[in-house]
Amino acid sequence: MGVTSLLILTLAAIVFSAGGILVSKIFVKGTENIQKGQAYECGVPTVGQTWLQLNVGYYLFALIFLIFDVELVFLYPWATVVKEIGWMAFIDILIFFFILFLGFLYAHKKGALKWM
Amino acid sequence: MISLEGLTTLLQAWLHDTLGEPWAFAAQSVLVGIAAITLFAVLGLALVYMERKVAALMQIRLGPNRVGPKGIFQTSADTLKLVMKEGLTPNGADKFLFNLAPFMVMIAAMLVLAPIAFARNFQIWDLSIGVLYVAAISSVAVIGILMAGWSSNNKYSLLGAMRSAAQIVSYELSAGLSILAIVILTGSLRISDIINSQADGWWIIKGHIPVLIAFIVFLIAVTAETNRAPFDLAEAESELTAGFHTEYSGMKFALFFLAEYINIFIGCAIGATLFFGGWMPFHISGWDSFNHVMDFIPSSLWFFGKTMFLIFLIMWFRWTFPRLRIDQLLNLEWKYLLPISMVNLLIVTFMAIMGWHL
Amino acid sequence: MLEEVGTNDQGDMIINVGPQHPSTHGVLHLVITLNGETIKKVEPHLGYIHRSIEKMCESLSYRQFIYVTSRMDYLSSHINNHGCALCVEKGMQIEIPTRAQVIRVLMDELTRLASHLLWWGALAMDLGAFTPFFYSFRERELINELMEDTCGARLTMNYIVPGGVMMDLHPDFQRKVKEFLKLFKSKIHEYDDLVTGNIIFQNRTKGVGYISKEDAISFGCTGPTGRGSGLSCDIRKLYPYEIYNQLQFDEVIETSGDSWARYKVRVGEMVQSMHIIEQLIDNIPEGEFQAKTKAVLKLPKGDFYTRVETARGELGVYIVSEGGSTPYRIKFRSPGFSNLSALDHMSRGGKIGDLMATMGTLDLVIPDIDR
Amino acid sequence: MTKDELKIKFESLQEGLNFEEGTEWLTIPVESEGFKKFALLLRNDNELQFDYLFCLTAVDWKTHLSVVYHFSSTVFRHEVVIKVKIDKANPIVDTVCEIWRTAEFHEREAYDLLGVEFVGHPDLRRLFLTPDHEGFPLRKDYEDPINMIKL
Repeated sequence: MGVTSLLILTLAAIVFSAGGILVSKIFVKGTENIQKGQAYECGVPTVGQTWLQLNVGYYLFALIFLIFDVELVFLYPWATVVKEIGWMAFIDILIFFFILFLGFLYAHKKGALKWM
Repeated sequence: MISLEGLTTLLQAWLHDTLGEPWAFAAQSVLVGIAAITLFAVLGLALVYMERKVAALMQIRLGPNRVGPKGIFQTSADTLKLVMKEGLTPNGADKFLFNLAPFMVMIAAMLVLAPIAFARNFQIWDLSIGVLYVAAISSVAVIGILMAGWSSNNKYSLLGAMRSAAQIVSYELSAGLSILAIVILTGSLRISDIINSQADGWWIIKGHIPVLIAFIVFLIAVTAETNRAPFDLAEAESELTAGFHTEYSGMKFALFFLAEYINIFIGCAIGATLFFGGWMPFHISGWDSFNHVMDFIPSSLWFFGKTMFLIFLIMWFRWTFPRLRIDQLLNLEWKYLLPISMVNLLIVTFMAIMGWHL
Repeated sequence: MLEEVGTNDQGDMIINVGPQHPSTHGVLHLVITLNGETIKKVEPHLGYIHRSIEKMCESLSYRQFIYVTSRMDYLSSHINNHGCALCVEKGMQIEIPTRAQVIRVLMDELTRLASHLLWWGALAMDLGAFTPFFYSFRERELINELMEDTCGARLTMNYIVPGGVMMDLHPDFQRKVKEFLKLFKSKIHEYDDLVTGNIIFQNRTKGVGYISKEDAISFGCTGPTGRGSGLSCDIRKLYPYEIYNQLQFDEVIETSGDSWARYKVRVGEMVQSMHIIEQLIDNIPEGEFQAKTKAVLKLPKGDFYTRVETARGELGVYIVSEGGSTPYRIKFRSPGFSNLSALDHMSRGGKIGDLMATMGTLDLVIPDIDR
Repeated sequence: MTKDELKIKFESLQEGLNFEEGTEWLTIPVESEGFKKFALLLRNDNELQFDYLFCLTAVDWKTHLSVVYHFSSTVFRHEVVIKVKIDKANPIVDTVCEIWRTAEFHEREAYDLLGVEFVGHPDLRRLFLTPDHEGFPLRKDYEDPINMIKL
């Protein structure tokens, strides 16, 4: 069906989700209660900022992922033509992986893969 | 089950004859939308029911058995209950993002349906980069989860979202690498080409050990990407109560819940397509009469059968294994799965060039 | 209490776990200081289920107060009763008939087995595996039925009275226990298959929640927590009461001091309890099940202390008597209380997931801590 | 060491100790002054080595309070009971929680329920009761008009 199908599917998802939420809005009679709006923290009120700077550990993984994922995208076109090109493609990928592996070793040595 | 083969072409021809070009297209679009929504709803209900029955099977108990025969309406009743619940938004939340998050997750789940071949000639859009498209869109869901966790203004949610982000992006890599193994063997990113390349035997059978390894890595990565136990750290209930969806209630929670199951279905459908030949019946080259018998089974049955088998495997994992710790989870990916799948890719390349896979 | 909750200057996150949390097994409230996912401090806030049992006991007679103690550590309620009864008997110098002693020990070990079974399932659940819970409850249910037959209750048995036990065993008791043992032996390998041998489970528990032997002594860790650190602290071996000195059983000791060691100790104890029951079940002597005692018990002036080994460790009962029919002051040294005090020490530097594993292997029962 | 040997050992260690009669374990009443030094002696003396404090509690004797310590040695397996007599109006005793770390919680409990002030305790707060609670429930003169059980 082509690109329009994506539009249709997006619309379908929105209609489905919004429909569900709307239906429940119609049926549900909400009650007012101050306690209901509080953040859940095992029944004890939260005090202080939730949106605080988190440890860098989470972000390091995101960064390394970014590097690897971009490399991975380069592999897709390569993969479709491997069989036609033959041995040249194999040597190419060996070099490619070698560089990638060096980067991986570097990240590993720097301790970026150690969870903080 | 009625065969879906050729249904689309028949319908398309009929619509063209009766309505004319522009209206036929509009009618088609509406039909596709309705079909997708129905699929969503039915799959959600069926998979939740299946999960509960599988859990009961593993746990020496009966599972739902009150609402309807064998409890098949239990999930419908649960959904009804969730619809009747008030959807709360916490006071300190970022209301816009908080309400947007379930939509993001649902849209991501819905969009991945496009290139999946449910039966012979039954596919919404057979785009030329089908596999790449799936890999790209399926990781959009993490944005929804991150949004949900961040906007809730809840510490558990935040931690859950952070974990989930680190986890999903990590496992994306080995999932991608194991998909690439099949792409190398097939030489095409188009889903229909990949399925047709398995007409003389599924890759899992004729691809030898490297494909088997790729399949196992893929299965682990799918389990991790859909936040399922033993990788359900984003919603680890014994640590973070409910993780990123702690603050969600009512229908918005139901949407997250549904999206999780749809994502499992999609992951397993892709797995079935890549490694088990999608709708392709079980063929052995040379055994013509056997292949003919296999062809009698409708292709949609083949597809759903294989997908359900993979879903059963993933449910089996969930009810057997304890949860990993966050650092162990990332170690598993970066120190084991990623190197293994890289080496495996090299072996597959070697195999493809030598022509051993034929 | 609440002012401290929030964040501090170093950007650490301060987060509440409990009182209403899936893995605190009750109303324990922990305030955790987190840096990323690493725990910097764990501070227990207690008292949500404090009933001041010690104060209540001061106005109850020596026969009555025993039943209140069932509500402390409700998973080994029979052993709590046992400790209290022993203390009263020590004060009164009552000789207990052998049959009563054997029945008490049998029930003790059944209770320990039931308690460990529940712990086993709950620990797996803390680590994210649901299924083991159902397996352990399948066997635990049989023990509960045994208890119900004889004691009339499944959880708070209240079967022990000063001088013996309340009534004789149910006629079917021996047969049912033997049936249970036979079944349990055929099922216990499932436990190893499901949990012990699981590589994820081993990784989650090995090296987690470490406490050295010296620290274990200093923190007063007893029971499987102390024995997991290589500390010999089984009261049944060190200070035998009833007929424990005539029985053949091993004190299970592991030396690695982590959650895995505590797990191994408890699983080993299940087997040892089974051996004890096997030795006794065919050798229950005939005779009285209760010694003749006065209607109103009066302890002489002085203080009395007894110790018993519950499923969680050493339970001490300290009675100060002024010679009246009620205790002047009573103190229960509960095992969970001391074990909990080591939680902060054990979980520092670990992850949140580690905290759950540590808490799971400490086997905390909150009413035991709060009393 | 047996009870009698312990008695001789203690007499040689410190002058002027008296012992309670008719108890299962050696029971030594001491004054609250210099208790910390005495406690260190218990822990560090090579022949005593009381490394395990298995019970710490307090008793309200109406005229005064006494803090009761039950010590045991995991090396020699002998026990001793120390009773520290303290004034009810000014219930002060030195903390032992840097010697036996289990005392940290037990002392907080004794403070919470009986109002014994442990000097030098790092974190002496209410353990079970709310911070604004008045009175100490396990004292004999504690009155609570709502929640008391009286026979």
